[in-house]
Amino acid sequence: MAAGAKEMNKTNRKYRYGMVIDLDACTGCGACVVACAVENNVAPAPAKVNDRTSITLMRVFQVKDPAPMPARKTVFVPMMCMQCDDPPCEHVCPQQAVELDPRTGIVDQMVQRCFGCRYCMAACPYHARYFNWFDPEWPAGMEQTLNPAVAPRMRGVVEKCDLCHGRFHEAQDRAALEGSDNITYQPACAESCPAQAIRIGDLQNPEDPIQDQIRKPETFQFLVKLGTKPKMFYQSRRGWVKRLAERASPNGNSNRRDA
Amino acid sequence: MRSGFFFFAGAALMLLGGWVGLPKALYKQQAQPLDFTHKAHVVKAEMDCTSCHDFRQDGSFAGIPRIDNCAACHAEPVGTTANEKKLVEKYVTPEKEIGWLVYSRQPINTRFSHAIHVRKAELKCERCHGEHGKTETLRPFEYNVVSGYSRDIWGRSISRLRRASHEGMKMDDCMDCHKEKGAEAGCLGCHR
Amino acid sequence: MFPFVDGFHWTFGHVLFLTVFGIVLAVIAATLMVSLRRTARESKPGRAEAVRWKSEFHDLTGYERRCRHDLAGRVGHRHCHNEFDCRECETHPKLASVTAAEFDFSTYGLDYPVDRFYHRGQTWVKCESDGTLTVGLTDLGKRLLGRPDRVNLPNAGEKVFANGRGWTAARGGVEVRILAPVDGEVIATGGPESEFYLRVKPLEANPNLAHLLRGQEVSGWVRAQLEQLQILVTPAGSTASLADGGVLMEDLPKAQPEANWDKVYGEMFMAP
Amino acid sequence: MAASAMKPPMAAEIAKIERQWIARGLERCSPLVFAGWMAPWLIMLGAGVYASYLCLRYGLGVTALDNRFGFGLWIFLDLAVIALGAGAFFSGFLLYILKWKEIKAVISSAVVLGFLCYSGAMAVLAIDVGQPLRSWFTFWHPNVHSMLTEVTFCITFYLIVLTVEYLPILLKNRRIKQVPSFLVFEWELHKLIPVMAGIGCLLSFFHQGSLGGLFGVMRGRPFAFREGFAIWPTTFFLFVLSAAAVGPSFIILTTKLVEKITSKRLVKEQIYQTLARTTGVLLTAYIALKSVDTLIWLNSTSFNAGFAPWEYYEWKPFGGWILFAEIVVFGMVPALMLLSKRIRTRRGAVVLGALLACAGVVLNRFVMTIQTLALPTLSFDEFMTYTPNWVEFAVFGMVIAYAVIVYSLSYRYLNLFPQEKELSAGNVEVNDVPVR
Repeated sequence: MAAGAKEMNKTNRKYRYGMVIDLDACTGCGACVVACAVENNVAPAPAKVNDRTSITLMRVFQVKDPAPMPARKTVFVPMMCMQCDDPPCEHVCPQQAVELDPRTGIVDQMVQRCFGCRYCMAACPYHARYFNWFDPEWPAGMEQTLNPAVAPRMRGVVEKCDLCHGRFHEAQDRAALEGSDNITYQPACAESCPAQAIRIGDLQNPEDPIQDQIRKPETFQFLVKLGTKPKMFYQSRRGWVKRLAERASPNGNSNRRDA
Repeated sequence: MRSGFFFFAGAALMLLGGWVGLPKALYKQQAQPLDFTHKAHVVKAEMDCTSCHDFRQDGSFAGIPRIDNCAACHAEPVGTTANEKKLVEKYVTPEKEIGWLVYSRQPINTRFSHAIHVRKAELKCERCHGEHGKTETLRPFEYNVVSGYSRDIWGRSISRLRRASHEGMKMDDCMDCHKEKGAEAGCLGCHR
Repeated sequence: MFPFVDGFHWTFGHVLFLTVFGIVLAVIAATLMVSLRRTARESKPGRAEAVRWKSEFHDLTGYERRCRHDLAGRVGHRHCHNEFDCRECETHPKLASVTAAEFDFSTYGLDYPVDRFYHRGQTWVKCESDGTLTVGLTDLGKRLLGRPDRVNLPNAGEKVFANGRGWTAARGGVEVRILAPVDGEVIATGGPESEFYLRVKPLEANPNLAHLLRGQEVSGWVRAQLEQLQILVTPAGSTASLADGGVLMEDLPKAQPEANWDKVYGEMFMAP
Repeated sequence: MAASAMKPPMAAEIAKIERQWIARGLERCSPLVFAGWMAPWLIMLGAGVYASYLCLRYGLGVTALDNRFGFGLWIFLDLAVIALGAGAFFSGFLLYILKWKEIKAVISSAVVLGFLCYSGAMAVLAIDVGQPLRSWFTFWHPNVHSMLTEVTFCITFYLIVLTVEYLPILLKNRRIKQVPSFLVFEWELHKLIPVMAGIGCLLSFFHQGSLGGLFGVMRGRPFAFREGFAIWPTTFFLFVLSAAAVGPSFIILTTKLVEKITSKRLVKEQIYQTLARTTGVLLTAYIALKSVDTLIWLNSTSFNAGFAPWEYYEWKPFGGWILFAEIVVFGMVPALMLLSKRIRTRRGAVVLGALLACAGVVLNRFVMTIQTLALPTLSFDEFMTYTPNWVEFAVFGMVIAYAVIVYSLSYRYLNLFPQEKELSAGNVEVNDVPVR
């Protein structure tokens, strides 16, 4: 048995998936948001829903720079779960429904275990978690279009981006059949982005092309000072966009939308 | 003293009644649409499991074979049994799928990869499905009236104390084997 | 939660959690079990009455729990902590020998013969020459009840226990329990029309009546009772209206129907 | 009796039967008046039950809660009532552990209040979570590192303790105690209540603290995050202390309120003074520590997380005034009022001081829940506000109505204030009557 265990561990290669999002390339088209919803069986929002009660595992923020109107520039920031290496949501969950998967680095949200206390939502600084406020309802016939690789969620539980786990499972199956150890896949957002602004990679693999991207000077992350160690990287060569990273930057940026 | 005796006797009687009656009340039986003999196929026709239950190109498990799979041999009856006649007349000729009731169907939130377990970990089919390939008839499908899950998920033994190694397909059963093999997966390894 | 449940780890945190909450649950369960077991043990008729008295005594106010020697003027403020059972009190024999310097004995016009022993529940005990004890209502008790509508006396052969239920009486729709002053077996019963209520055969040959009031104590006690009665029957906000100096009416409920007799009986007969 | 004779015979009959349930010697209003008092509360309860049904049947979408305000009015309510309900554990601590005998005058009332606060909070939590039927998962698969697990365990166990503590009070009812076994059980349980009080203190200490820890550990929310000792952030200790401080104040307020409504004296003035002084001392300690904690948080903890202190207070309506109100108006002022004997003994000072102290802690709980969630973290995110809708208010009202109804019933049929009997006797303090 011990020998078997050793052997299994050897073949269970570990990953640390992360993503790099090029904000200079992003046009804010929203294809990623749509692809994400379709991939993850997000039920169509009922009429009474607003942007604060709907499920958008991925959303694109429109941020304007502080300059006055004629010179005002805009950037679109796609935001989803940052897959933190030290997730603030994980240790607050009272019943172990959140787990940082040591094999993939993905922060798993176990909707089957979740009882909807929403403590993790309060704890997440990126507001990347969503609660199912309503019973999911698919118009007649639309349930046929559901992605069989992703279970639909019931009302009253918290969900979030799990880096298209269904696609990961499929890649795993493929690799197992091929006898390969190399699990590569594209999440729906990355695949659907017409500007190819979203790229996924294995942060653990020194030969992965993502390493070069991370080392670029224009790469930054949001709210690193909180110590959550996010695995989502953003890129921009524009100074004011980079300064969005922290709330109180030394230059004193103020991006409140008072107007 | 006497009242104490009656109390315990009554309690024992009710427990016994529950023990015997609960499984009957909890599980409902449903007959398979067609009686199928694994034994005839495996022994007489010398087929193995993967002859019918195989993987697709993309690595997903095909599971229960489709009707054209049967049609390959049974376009016309090869034997004389009534069952085979029924197969040909009712399903093969009109190209209608047989609505098999799957004993090992897991709840929708469970993901099980046959590719990983069969190809990578090299588990035998019998490890989880038992000697199903040697059965002569299909036993009736039993399902839990509350959850709708197949009885095989819990296993036939209500107490789960004395059960065969393949019996039971609960999460605990998966976890036991995973722990034993040192192949611990995260929650979303087996959930979706 | 438990080692056999998925998600449990043999880490310090889990073990500590399990231990602490296990202990808490065990203590709660043990407390309930112990009290239930003791309840089963104490639920026998005689014991239950004793416990009832303990519980009721526990709820008496400090004023109501004044020591007999305080009533007699032998000591200053002193409260009883012994459920009025001087038979088991260590201080009682010491104080009983003290004589108050000046004390003017008076029962304020009420009839409290000196040959009797008095219980604080408005009953008296008289030792008869044949060794039996006669139990009756005190003069104040009689006046409080007036002519009772109904009296429910124990049957001959039943046992009564000191500070336990003696009999019950009802007046004006208010039922009140009268405490038995002594332990004994009922051999005969009287009633409101008769001189006495019970005649009992004591459980022991020489009954210890040390817990009953006598002599000077009776005077202080009656005075305190009259004071309390005056407060009880006086409507809130008005001045004392009970006869002072004179003698109490024979039938108090008839004289003062507007008073809360349920409350008065509860206080005066120590039946909360 | 003369008065009751004038009423219709039915009412008199009901009054007579009901009298058998009310402790001897306690004056209670007529059943008709009592029914009139209960009616509006019952309507409020009914509305709340209907709102709860909506939540359970159609999901939490019927509330005004949203993804940003996953915690709203209800969690604020839970935190507030649990802090105020701390009177139960703290008076138990004073009476049974420190042996302050005089606390006996209010202990029953405090236990009932504690029971109501905790059971009410539990009821709201059951509606507040998305899948109440899965609540037991916390016990089956607890994450021992989560403050919420500690809260869940402690509150559940403490509610059991409070129920056990409530039992003897209930069994002392005039009618119930006629059953010999009940009376004996009451007596035996009563003797062991100090054990329950001790356990209650332990549980209360940890869950009052872990309620504070709930917010203090949220690393992602620098407005709430605090550093601390071992696994406990400073809010853990501040919550314990503040709850202990206002517990006695809440007892003062409720008792005074009951006295006002029933126009009776229930507790001797001396006890109010003792409770007020206790609040004064603890509140002073709390405010001192809270001030130090605030300074460390603003200048170090929050600053290191990339959040400048002034940013929190730029947002209307949560300006700097809220910090000032919390620490000075509802902190230092009542602390000094209740600490100084000269001020405390003035007419109305005890009530005002207790009111301010309670309001301060309620405000603190509000800040920790609502303001924490309203403040943005991402630099381009917005400040958001939220207004609870009628469903949330109805459920809120349901808990209040439930508490009032059960407390009213307890007050009517149980002897919550042992001093009531002697204080009501002709409005004379019997102890003061000269004996000789």
